[in-house]
Amino acid sequence: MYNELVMDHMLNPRNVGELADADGAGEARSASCGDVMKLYLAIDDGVITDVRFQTYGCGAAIASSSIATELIRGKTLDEAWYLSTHDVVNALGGLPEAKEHCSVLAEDAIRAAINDYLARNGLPARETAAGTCSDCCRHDDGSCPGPEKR
Amino acid sequence: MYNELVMDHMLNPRNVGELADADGAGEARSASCGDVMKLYLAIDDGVITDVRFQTYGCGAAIASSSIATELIRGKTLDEAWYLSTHDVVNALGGLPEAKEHCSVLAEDAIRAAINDYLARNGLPARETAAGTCSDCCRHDDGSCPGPEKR
Amino acid sequence: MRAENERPVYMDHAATTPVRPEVFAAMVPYFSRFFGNPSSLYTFARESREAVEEARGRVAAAIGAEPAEIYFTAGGTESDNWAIKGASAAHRRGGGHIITSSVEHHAVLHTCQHLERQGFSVTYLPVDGYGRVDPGAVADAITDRTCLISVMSANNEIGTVQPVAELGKIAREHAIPFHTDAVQAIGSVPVDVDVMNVDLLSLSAHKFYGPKGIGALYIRNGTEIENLIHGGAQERKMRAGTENLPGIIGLGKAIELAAADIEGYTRRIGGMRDRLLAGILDAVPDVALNGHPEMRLANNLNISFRYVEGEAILLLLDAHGICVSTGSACSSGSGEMSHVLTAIGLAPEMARGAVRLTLGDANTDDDIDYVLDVLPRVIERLRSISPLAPPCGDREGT
Amino acid sequence: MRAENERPVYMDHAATTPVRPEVFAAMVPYFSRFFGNPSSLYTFARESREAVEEARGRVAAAIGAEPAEIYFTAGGTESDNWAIKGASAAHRRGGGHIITSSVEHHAVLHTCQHLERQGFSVTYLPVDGYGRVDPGAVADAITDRTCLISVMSANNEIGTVQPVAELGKIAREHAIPFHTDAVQAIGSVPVDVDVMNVDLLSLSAHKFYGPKGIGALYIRNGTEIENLIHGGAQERKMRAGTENLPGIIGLGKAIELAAADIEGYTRRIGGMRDRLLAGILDAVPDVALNGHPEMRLANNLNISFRYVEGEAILLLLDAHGICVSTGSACSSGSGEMSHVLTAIGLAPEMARGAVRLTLGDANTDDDIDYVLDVLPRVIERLRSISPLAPPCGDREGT
Ligand SMILES: Cc1ncc(COP(=O)(O)O)c(C=O)c1O
Ligand SMILES: Cc1ncc(COP(=O)(O)O)c(C=O)c1O
Repeated sequence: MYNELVMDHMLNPRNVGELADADGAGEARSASCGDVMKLYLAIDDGVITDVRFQTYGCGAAIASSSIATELIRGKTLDEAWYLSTHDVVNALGGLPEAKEHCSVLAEDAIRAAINDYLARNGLPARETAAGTCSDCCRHDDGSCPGPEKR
Repeated sequence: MYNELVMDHMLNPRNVGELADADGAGEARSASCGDVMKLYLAIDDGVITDVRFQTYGCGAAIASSSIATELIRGKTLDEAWYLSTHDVVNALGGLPEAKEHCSVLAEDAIRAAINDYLARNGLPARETAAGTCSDCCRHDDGSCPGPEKR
Repeated sequence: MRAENERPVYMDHAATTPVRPEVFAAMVPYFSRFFGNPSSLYTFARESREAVEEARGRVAAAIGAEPAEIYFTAGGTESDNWAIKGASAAHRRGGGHIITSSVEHHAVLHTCQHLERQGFSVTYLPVDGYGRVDPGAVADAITDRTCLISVMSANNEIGTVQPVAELGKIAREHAIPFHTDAVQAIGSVPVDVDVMNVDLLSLSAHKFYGPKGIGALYIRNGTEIENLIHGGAQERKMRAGTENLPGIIGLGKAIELAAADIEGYTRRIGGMRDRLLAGILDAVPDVALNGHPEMRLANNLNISFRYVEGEAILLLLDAHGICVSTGSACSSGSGEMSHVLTAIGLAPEMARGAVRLTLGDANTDDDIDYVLDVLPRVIERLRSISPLAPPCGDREGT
Repeated sequence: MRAENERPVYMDHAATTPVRPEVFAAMVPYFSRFFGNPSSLYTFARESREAVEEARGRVAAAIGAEPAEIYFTAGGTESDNWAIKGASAAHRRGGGHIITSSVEHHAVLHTCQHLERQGFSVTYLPVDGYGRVDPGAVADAITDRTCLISVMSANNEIGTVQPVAELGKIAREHAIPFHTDAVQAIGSVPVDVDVMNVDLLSLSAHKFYGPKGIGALYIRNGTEIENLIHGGAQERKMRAGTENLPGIIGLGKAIELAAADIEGYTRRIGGMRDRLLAGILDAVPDVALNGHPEMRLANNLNISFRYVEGEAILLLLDAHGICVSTGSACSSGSGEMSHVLTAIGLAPEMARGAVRLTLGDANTDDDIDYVLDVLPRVIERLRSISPLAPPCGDREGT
């Protein structure tokens, strides 16, 4: 049911663990299925220089977490913030339809970790309220406008 | 679906044909399925000494006709009159349930031939009206009381 | 008479066919080796899953459909039940009205009668003397409550091919879902769901040298239909039950073979059939071919022998090792007269004297010769017992 | 890790089983040689007809029934659908009320939900922490509109065996037809329709080393039931459709073998199962066995691993060639939580960490050793990724 890339990230997840001296850390939980992801970021001059994660969840959740860490390493906070679940699913070469919602976890954890970093540095939190991609995708209505339209 | 005895009577029917100088002849038709049987009797001193038949109908009809001619040969008119469809079916070792009604034809033809004989000899016809075995069996309600109870 | 141990001369291919060796060979690995449940997630079951999808693709390709429009069932009967009950429930308007023909298989007719007991009304269209439905009659029968039209592609008793494409066009114009029972058509006439304008199509593997107990229902994308069998999420939640894996593989292989050689098959079988018919007409007086002279399945002969009864013919032929049927196999033994022969207006005595001979792979030219030797004698024999037949000398042609 | 080409260690026998060689051998002649339609009248079809009746006799003998009480279907799902829809329609009183349990297979539950949409009301009885229905609760749930009680013989996920005989007795006292889904029970526990007081019983061949796509419904003489599949006169006019001849033969052979060796089979399989359980409990902390410790099928283990998710375990085991399932195969991939584990009151995090290992003929003592080697490492691995698991040193037992 999963493609080879997903299976590879599932069986050999990249960047597993914690960062003792993380600059930002965030946790995301899926209300619907109980998946949990913790993300740790090392940030230098607005760029993510290192990243670790821990995930409790199905194969899709673990693989999404793993590839998301690869996608945001070396990226600016802005780029990372706008990493959508679509990007994650695309990078994995697709997920079964019933499993697409699992990739939302990574997006949520990234935003939580970035906001944690902002808070630690006395900066205002970014908005993750309704209307953002994260939300529309979580609601699975396929109406995500993409970052440029937001 | 038919047993071997039925098949034998079907494939090698006994007493097929006409009797040119029959003492009595009768025809029976099944209203429900269109089967037709003609029966020719040679009668000597109240005893059936020879018999021939022609039947249009399914395997069960032909086999019933054939065995019925065997059963009445050498019998008195009275015995032949009371030959029931049950006797015919039993003599054949049974018929499929859906086919049991086909044996009624023989009973009807025997009675018609006997009444024809009686008429030719100026004797009153016997009753074949409602209430006789022939009728109850034709109606397939399994309520035939057997000759002794009639 | 033939020796006891000789193989029978099988001329009942419309009842069922033997599984082709290539089909059986394709099925074998899926009983005990790649036996995994296609719904399971592990790699071992991938072989099953992929084989099922490959088979689905083959079925789709054979009838011009998309793989996602093919749903596997346990056979033609389940497909017919599902199409008719499921689509008429989903499209019901008001009381619900179904149009079908009076010559359908019992799988359609008895299902429609069941729905009548549930409050639907059903129009059973008459047919002409050849068994053809008049497209005009379908158009006239449509009401604003009509929720389904179901007319078979080809008849199982007399082989008559229906003007399905025309009927489908009318249904489409009225936006009414159109189902066809193509159980007898697959492999014998080209079947394409777009050309035929059908929304639902039933097929059954054992009629074209596939295994018994497996069939499919084609459901055009967008056609609403309720489930018939509820349970697990198999077949995209449309038909529950662990997939009949070897059956599905066998269906896929059989339909691929059947669809690939319709022309060669019908030429081969049709040639034998025509010779058989000519020989019978030549040798036996007082006979009539039932169904359409040309618009009929290449394998089908349905012939009425006046003065004799079909079952009796069947049994005498059987004694010579020849397998034929009277009417459809299903109603054999029930003693009822064929509803199809009644619908084409046959007089009872002709309907009762009808025998169906359906040719197929199992037959050879020798078989034709053999039947042409035996059948006339069997008819002659039965006529000699029959009180209806005129004495020999009086008969036409003798 | 094992070599790529090694056979998988198959521990998902509750999902499906391979066809036994003897069963396959019994089926083979009926595909292409004795392929006659059992409903046909000629001698050639007698072999088919007799083989079907012999198989019917074998099924009957295996469950203590009369041959005339056995009807062949396309599998457990169709049998469940037929029993529930057919009997509740025939026995409907007033609105119609059905009693079932909350741990039934989807073939029962989704059918009941369908009937709710048709106006029936359904009581889904709760179960205790082991998954057992309380007979007292059944008695309490009965109303004067109750037209059917349906409780499975043994659960497919957690293997819990129900007190069917007691339930059947209560049903009988109230003259309500009683159905049991014995799909998982056949071959693993003695099944006798009289001892169990059942009127309707579903079974499916592929769960006991028979072929997929064939099952049966036992209908006690005198139990009223409407048809599910309408059409031809097969199965004494109760279930239409050309008989799945090889499937029926396979079912007959498989059930004969299964019923003949329940004791030996369960001793063999149960012994391996017990060793596997002991080994897992020994090697892995924070686990719990789901279902009843004794009143469970001999082949079944359902274990919750805290802090990790079942599908992830399944995939990692699969990478080592071990085939297991999470919940029932049907709901795999749907992401929904098992209704059975929910019904026994498992906390979500334990329910999500559940894995089912079901043993069978395919397994050897080596397989047990192998799983006991791999599984603990897989769990350890996943826990090392999990944010929920306490750091290694803090864990119970390490
Ligand atoms: C035209 C037609 N429809 C439906 C069926 C039913 O198919 P099955 O017996 O495979 O269920 C048959 C054959 O029996 C048939 O000839
Ligand atoms: C308890 C139970 N009932 C019913 C079924 C359905 O049987 P089948 O898949 O053969 O239709 C299954 C298995 O899938 C089962 O385990």
